[in-house]
Amino acid sequence: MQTEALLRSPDIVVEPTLTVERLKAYYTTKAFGIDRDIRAVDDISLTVAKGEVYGVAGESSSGKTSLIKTIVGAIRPPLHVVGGTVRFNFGGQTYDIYDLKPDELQAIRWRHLSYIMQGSMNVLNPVRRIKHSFYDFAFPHMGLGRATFWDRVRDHLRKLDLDPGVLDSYPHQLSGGMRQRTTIALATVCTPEFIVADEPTTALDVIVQRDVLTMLRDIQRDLGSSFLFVTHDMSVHATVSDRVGIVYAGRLVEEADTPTLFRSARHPYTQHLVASLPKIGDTTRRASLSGRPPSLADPPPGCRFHPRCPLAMDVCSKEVPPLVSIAPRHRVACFAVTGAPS
Amino acid sequence: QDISNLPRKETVIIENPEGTVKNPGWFNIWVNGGGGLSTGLQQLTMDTLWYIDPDQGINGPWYNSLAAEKPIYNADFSEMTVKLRKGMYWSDGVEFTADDVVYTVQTQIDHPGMVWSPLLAVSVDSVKATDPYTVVFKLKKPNSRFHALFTVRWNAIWIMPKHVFEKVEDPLKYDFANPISISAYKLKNYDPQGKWYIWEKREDWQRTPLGLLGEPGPKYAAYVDGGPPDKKTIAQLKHELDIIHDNTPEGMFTLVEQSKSLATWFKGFPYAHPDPTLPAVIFNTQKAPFDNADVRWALALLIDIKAVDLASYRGAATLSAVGVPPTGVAMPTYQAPMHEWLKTFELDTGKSKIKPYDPTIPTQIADMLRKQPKFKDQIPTDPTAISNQFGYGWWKPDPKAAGELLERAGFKKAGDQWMQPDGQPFRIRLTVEGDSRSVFTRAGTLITQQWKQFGIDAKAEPTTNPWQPMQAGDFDAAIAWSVETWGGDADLSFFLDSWHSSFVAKPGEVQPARNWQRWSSPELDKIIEGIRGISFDDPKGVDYGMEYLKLVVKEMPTIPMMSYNVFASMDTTYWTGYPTFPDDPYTDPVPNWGNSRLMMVKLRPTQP
Amino acid sequence: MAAYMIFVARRFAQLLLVVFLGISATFFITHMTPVDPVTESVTAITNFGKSDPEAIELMRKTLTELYGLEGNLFEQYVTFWSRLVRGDFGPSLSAFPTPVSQIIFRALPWTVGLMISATLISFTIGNTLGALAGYYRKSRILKIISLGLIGLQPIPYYVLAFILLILFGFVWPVLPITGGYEMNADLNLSFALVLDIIRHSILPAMALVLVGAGSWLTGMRALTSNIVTEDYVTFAELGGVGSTRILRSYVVRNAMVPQLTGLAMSLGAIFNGTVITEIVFGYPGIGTLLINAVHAGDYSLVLGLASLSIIGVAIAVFLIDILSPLLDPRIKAE
Amino acid sequence: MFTIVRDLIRYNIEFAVGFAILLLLIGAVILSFFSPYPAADIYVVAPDMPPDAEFWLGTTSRGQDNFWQLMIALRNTLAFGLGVAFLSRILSLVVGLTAGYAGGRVDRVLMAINDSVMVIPHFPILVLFYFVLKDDMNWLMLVLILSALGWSYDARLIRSIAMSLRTRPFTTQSVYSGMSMRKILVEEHLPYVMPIVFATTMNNMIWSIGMEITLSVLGFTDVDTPTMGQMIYWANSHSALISGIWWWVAAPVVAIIVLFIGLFLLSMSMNEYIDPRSRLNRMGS
Amino acid sequence: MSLLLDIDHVGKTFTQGGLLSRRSIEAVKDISLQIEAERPEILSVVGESGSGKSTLAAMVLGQQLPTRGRVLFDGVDVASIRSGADRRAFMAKVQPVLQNPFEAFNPLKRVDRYLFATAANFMAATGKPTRQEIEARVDRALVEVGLTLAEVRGRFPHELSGGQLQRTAIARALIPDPRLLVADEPVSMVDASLRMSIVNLFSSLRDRLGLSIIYITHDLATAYYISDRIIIMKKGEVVERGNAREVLDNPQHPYSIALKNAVLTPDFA
Ligand SMILES: Nc1ncnc2c1ncn2[C@@H]1O[C@H](COP(=O)(O)OP(=O)(O)OP(=O)(O)O)[C@@H](O)[C@H]1O
Ligand SMILES: Nc1ncnc2c1ncn2[C@@H]1O[C@H](COP(=O)(O)OP(=O)(O)OP(=O)(O)O)[C@@H](O)[C@H]1O
Ligand SMILES: [Mg+2]
Ligand SMILES: [Mg+2]
Repeated sequence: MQTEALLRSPDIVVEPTLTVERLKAYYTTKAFGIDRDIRAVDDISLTVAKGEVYGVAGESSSGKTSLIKTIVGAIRPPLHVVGGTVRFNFGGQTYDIYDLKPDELQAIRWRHLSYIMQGSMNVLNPVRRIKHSFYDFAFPHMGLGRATFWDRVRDHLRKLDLDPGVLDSYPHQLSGGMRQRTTIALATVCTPEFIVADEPTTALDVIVQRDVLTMLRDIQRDLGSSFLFVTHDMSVHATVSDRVGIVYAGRLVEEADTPTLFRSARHPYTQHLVASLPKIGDTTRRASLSGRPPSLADPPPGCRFHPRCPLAMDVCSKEVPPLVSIAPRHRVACFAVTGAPS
Repeated sequence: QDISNLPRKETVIIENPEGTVKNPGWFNIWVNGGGGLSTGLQQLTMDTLWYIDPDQGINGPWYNSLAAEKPIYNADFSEMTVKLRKGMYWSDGVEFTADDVVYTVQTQIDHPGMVWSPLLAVSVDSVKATDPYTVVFKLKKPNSRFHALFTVRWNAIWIMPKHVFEKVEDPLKYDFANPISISAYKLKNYDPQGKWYIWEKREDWQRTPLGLLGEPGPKYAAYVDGGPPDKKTIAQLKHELDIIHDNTPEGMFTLVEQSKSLATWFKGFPYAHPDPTLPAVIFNTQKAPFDNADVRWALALLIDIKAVDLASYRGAATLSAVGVPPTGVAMPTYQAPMHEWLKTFELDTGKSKIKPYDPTIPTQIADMLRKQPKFKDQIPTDPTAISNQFGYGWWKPDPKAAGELLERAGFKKAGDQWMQPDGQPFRIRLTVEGDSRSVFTRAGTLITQQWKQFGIDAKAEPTTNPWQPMQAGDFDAAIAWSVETWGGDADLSFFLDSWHSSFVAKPGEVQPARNWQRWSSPELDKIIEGIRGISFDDPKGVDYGMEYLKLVVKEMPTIPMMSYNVFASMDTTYWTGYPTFPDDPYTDPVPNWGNSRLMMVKLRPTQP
Repeated sequence: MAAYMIFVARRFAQLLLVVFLGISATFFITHMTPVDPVTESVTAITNFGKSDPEAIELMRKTLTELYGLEGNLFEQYVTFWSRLVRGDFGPSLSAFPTPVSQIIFRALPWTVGLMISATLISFTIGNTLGALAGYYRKSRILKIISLGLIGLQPIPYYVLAFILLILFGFVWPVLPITGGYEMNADLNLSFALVLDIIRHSILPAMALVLVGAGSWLTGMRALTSNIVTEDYVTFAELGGVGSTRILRSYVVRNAMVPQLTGLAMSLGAIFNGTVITEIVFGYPGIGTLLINAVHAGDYSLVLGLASLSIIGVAIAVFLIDILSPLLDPRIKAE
Repeated sequence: MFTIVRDLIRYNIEFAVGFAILLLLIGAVILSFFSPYPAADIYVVAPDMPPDAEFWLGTTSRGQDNFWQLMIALRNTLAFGLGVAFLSRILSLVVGLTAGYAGGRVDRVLMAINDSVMVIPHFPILVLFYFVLKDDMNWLMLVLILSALGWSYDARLIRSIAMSLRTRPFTTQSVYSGMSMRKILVEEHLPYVMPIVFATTMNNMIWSIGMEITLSVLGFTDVDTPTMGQMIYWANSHSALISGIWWWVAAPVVAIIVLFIGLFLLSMSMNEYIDPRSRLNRMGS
Repeated sequence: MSLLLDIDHVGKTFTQGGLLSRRSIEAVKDISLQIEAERPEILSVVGESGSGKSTLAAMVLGQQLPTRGRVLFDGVDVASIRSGADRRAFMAKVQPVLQNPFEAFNPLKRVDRYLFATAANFMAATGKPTRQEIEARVDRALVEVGLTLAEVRGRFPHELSGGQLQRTAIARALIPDPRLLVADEPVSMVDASLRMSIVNLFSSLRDRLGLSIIYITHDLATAYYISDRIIIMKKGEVVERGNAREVLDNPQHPYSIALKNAVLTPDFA
């Protein structure tokens, strides 16, 4: 509880910095006769307000990484965007990610939009010292003289409780936590307005994880940036995110403010996620979900959760439930909640 | 572009077949120290008492070089007296005297390890200068051919400059870095990497035996590493290499076709010079079944020499059915009379009597070649020219007779395969010299193919160095030569003496050089002893020679095939005067011979 | 630092062991050769001249004694090592009494000079093109150049060398076709000499580069196309780092470690390509020496040359081993 | 298997070309058994004939039909290259996998041997072997010797992969399933090093065939077995390059180039097939 | 009372060759720990990264030999196991469960191969088992974890979900009828939704089969949820040990307290 209070941002300005509309992105594997689409992002719409921390949760392979790769325009074949738009609003100006020329996109990167990749243990060039990465990534964006630039970098590191000595280290000389923090420092040194982080704390131990989360939160508060934050760990979302969207098999199935989501989730999948979280001091038996996650190449028709859903109805296997607002800032996609279509 | 900074018109560039010399700064020719021999060193700066040219020579094949006259033996050949020329000078201005000769002999005897030390040590009892121009050798045992040691065929014992070597502590370790010359040229420069040597005409060239024959034409003579045959050919087409030592037959044909300024020994086919060496199929006669003359004859009768000739020399061979090379003085002296004798020679196979000799083979080859448009005009029609260029004749292939001979030797044919008397398949491994003499490999491959077709398990085995297995007796048969003659002199002792049975090694032991076939015969011993007992210029020598030739026809210890044809050629852009047959066959055109120094005297600039 | 020194010392001990084993193996192999240096010398001496069987026997005995070949194999082995540790390869047998080292070191600079420059040039060309081809996978020109170089690579070196020689020495005679410098050259160091040497080295070097560059190219291309999929490259691309910089500091820099190991190996093994160069272009060097020595059964010289090569490769590997922790900070000195 | 090949041919132009070349080679190999002339026999046809309808690739100066010589030489060279590649791959696999998996003393001993082999200069040793073995230096022997020399560098590569495989959890799983070391190496680890084995096979073949040619040109091999090297040797000893018999040299050279381009394309596309990362790269383009 | 596992003052030192600094790391310092044969239990080992948990597990499994002290299993010193037969007998009693189910199976091989191999290798005591015996044993083990052979047979790892894979891995470990499972972070790579099914499986295995399980984890919540005893490690030492619920409800050592505080609790209820 204290943690929550400590970490939670007090006020949320309601002006979307990011607007995602009907976004679809598929992995198309055409070669060798196996002709198929993996619908990793399937018709997702969401907005992120200025200064908001938006969390994306969902089990492994549900398409979280694909979603945010699409959002930041980091797509590589075979992933490609099939439909929808991604618009950022930086300083009153709108940038449509898939309408920009490569050099325009290059220009907003890092300056306005930073991306901390999943598995960021390996994102630093292993054979060069860390300062070179800072120089390569940030120097062209900051328009500062060399000396001022390095002063700024050192200040930034100190602010994040990192010894500026890390600049002279090689990545492998740092522990996992340090490396993750350095990557975060690298992603934030240009004070971007929008930060995207994919599983920044997975594979860190609890104490380090807490440090890193605190640091992220501090940065976010300092810069007033928006955060798009992906992890499968619900307890992290509980701690960090202002609002959480639950992704199941490439679709957004529920979205609500964090407390709402944890207290009164409506989608059966979300309910299950919340209910299965063990807590210290609580030994009541937790049920586990049967079945296995659907294949995105050949997802079940209708609601993708229906084969595992305790509340499944006939219609669920035939029609796709739309994401419907059932309360202010609470959307859910489930016929059992919103009622079957007539 | 120029390949040197020498005045091209005054320089003759000659291939040295030794290629790259391993230890280029070593000029002490009396010690085998890795230096080159035919870098020009032995041709242009060395000299000794006499020369016998493989061909006609300038005033006859015999030339008294540092000696003033022929050797003088006492009655029982145990003493040889030499009269020396006067007025011959070393290139450093010191006069050549009898002391140099005595010193040469004595130093070598005193230093085992020097090249000619053993030869001298086993023959010379004592050597003395009775006056500055007379040397007397006392021999350990009578030796009617002792002078041969000092008579250049390819080389001989070269005379050492006493005044240089006597100052040296150990002549075995002395590199003779500034070679003092007793001939018309002296060292100008050499490549420390061993690729070229440049010799310059001495100002006092008249004071040398070579100079006595006339003024040498080229001011400079460069002996160079010619590289692989194709490259030599290219270099000669570019006029960058005046004399090629030896080429592939095809390289020679290419030159003939493309060069407008080529001189060769024979003007037409086969162009090459027949060396006084006799490539033959040499049997290891100590090894069964090659100890049986019937087997050897059978194998000879299985060879279709026309095919072998075409395969090895593309027809450019000079054939010989008898045991002397078909070249030089041997043609009138031995080949022609033997030709007549062979026409009537009969061979008894046990079942039938055949006349194996076919005198028409050279004509057949000439006719065949004439059909090829490339060579049409170059093939002689005159019978003498055909004999000179293609040889007199050879054995007719006769598989039937061969089979009968084998049967007489106890062989049996089982299916397609001939079996030895002991029941084992008849297997022959024919050792051939691989990369350096590809014509031998070609010939060997074809011969074994012919044997194989007859049902013998035969295979050619190329070896880089056939002398090794031949010395060790570790072979069935080989293509190589064990016959070498003077070329310009009819005396056969040059090789024949070492065929005496006393020199034949026991099986398994190392055979001293020459009689690779390890053949011993009381009749041959008698011939050899006869030759030993007469003087080298005794006309009886030729009679002994004929006896030898008839003997080896009957016994066939080796199957003589042809002369070793050397595809030497000269580009005449800068120089003329190359020896050619029959116009002016004054010397062997192959430039690594010591005798080839005569070319220097004959070469004249083409362009003024 | 101390740890590094221990590591270096350990590697050095390993180097010594490897050199010892390698040279010993070569010693015994060379001494197994049926070619007897004495017989060889005797043949060389008597091949063309008058020979007398009795004298030849005497010569054989004398030479055996002179060349010091009387002891048994083990004794010779001990002598060999006791000399070698003093840096002495003994006298050459086919060029007795000239020391092997003198013969080798006369030719060595040429081989080393030509092979090192040719290797470095093909390394540079091959790796540059390979990196570009791996990074810009769609480029047509690069594809064609790569395929061209890869196609040249298997052409037998002898044939390629000869074609070059015919092209540039005969058809369009712009380059000298033989030797390391012109005949009768003044070998005192001068500008003209250097020019002359360079002119003579162009053809042989070109032949070596043409066949060598292809293999560097394939290696580098493969490495590069692996490295471009690494996270740190993707991250740098997303970070807006310029593509030249990515290619240079991220891709090539990471690929260099294995390539440099390969470079060290091929520099150490300069023997292998040199023989045919020397034969075709008449270039000075140790290749011809080796063939000569083998033909002549000159074990001393063969051993000298082989040992040199073994030491060369071993040292190259050693250097790369001790330098690679500095090149690639991830590699730990174990 | 069949469908994979079919799809590879359809979607991967490199593979298709490589595969076509492979078929061509196989065709040549099969054809070579139907040669009307024994391989080593000479003067069976008129020499020096340029290519025409009767002699597709002309005839050699040794009176052999160049086409049939080439077919037989291709077969022998392929067998030679594959033989060396196969044997040396086995050596490097055994050493590399064992050293990487076993670690410790085994690793040290194996690597000491490995490094000693690595530093031995190939060329002098081959030339020496030729002298030591003389007549026994036949084609099979050369395969054995080259195999014995050509494995060490690749063994090191394989070892480095094996070392990381050893720490992979599935190795532990296999150990606790009671599998023997041999079984783990052969069945669990081997598939992972196959890509590198493929890739090194090509280099190894270039190396061994190149060595064979070099040795042949220098006259250090068995002249009775027609191979690419032997063809060039004979062509060279008949000065074919300068006497205008170009087809005699061109045939083996073109064949070798085609052979290697084929091998190269195959190994490249196989690698892409095996390594999903580069496969995915391609599909985007 | 006999001890199933007796970890007796065990220590493990690694020498790590840094390039410029060679240092030795005491991964485990003097740890003693016993599990009684008669009382099956789940023993949780928690602690920060690098505290030596995995090293301890490796020593129990005989993969690493202790530098100091002894590990006795059923009274036999693990270090004294030499022969293949001894090793096999040991492995029949102690089996591992690995961290990442996706990594624990060779992606190029079918999953069932490990099951059949284990059965074939560890049933050998009763003579060479027939195909049917093997399949029966495998099926029984799979049923134990809530799967059947029919579901698993012929499948490749990528065809199974993480939970299925992890359960298959556990089933494999059960085939030799082991006494002890060593599970090094068996759920840290598994989704929240699957995590509980594995953890629940552990407690049911203990209850039904009488298996002891060493459960290594970062996750204090699941440790609290299933374990009987817990030890908390820091820098190779045990800082606190005891009944799991007691220790976690009321940690004493400062490090244990910090650890507990770092746990993020989704406490909105
Ligand atoms: N390069 C690719 N090619 C083809 N399919 C891919 C590729 N990358 C991911 N996928 C597939 O897309 C789907 C979504 O993957 P994604 O990485 O977005 O999941 P995630 O939710 O981030 O999972 P995790 O929690 O494991 O990171 C998965 O089924 C995955 O197999
Ligand atoms: N094979 C090894 N060689 C050298 N050091 C090692 C080795 N294995 C482990 N270590 C070191 O021993 C210490 C303890 O490692 P261990 O893996 O046991 O920790 P852990 O508690 O399992 O950590 P984690 O929670 O990250 O899995 C670490 O500092 C580690 O670096
Ligand atoms: Mg992800
Ligand atoms: Mg661990």
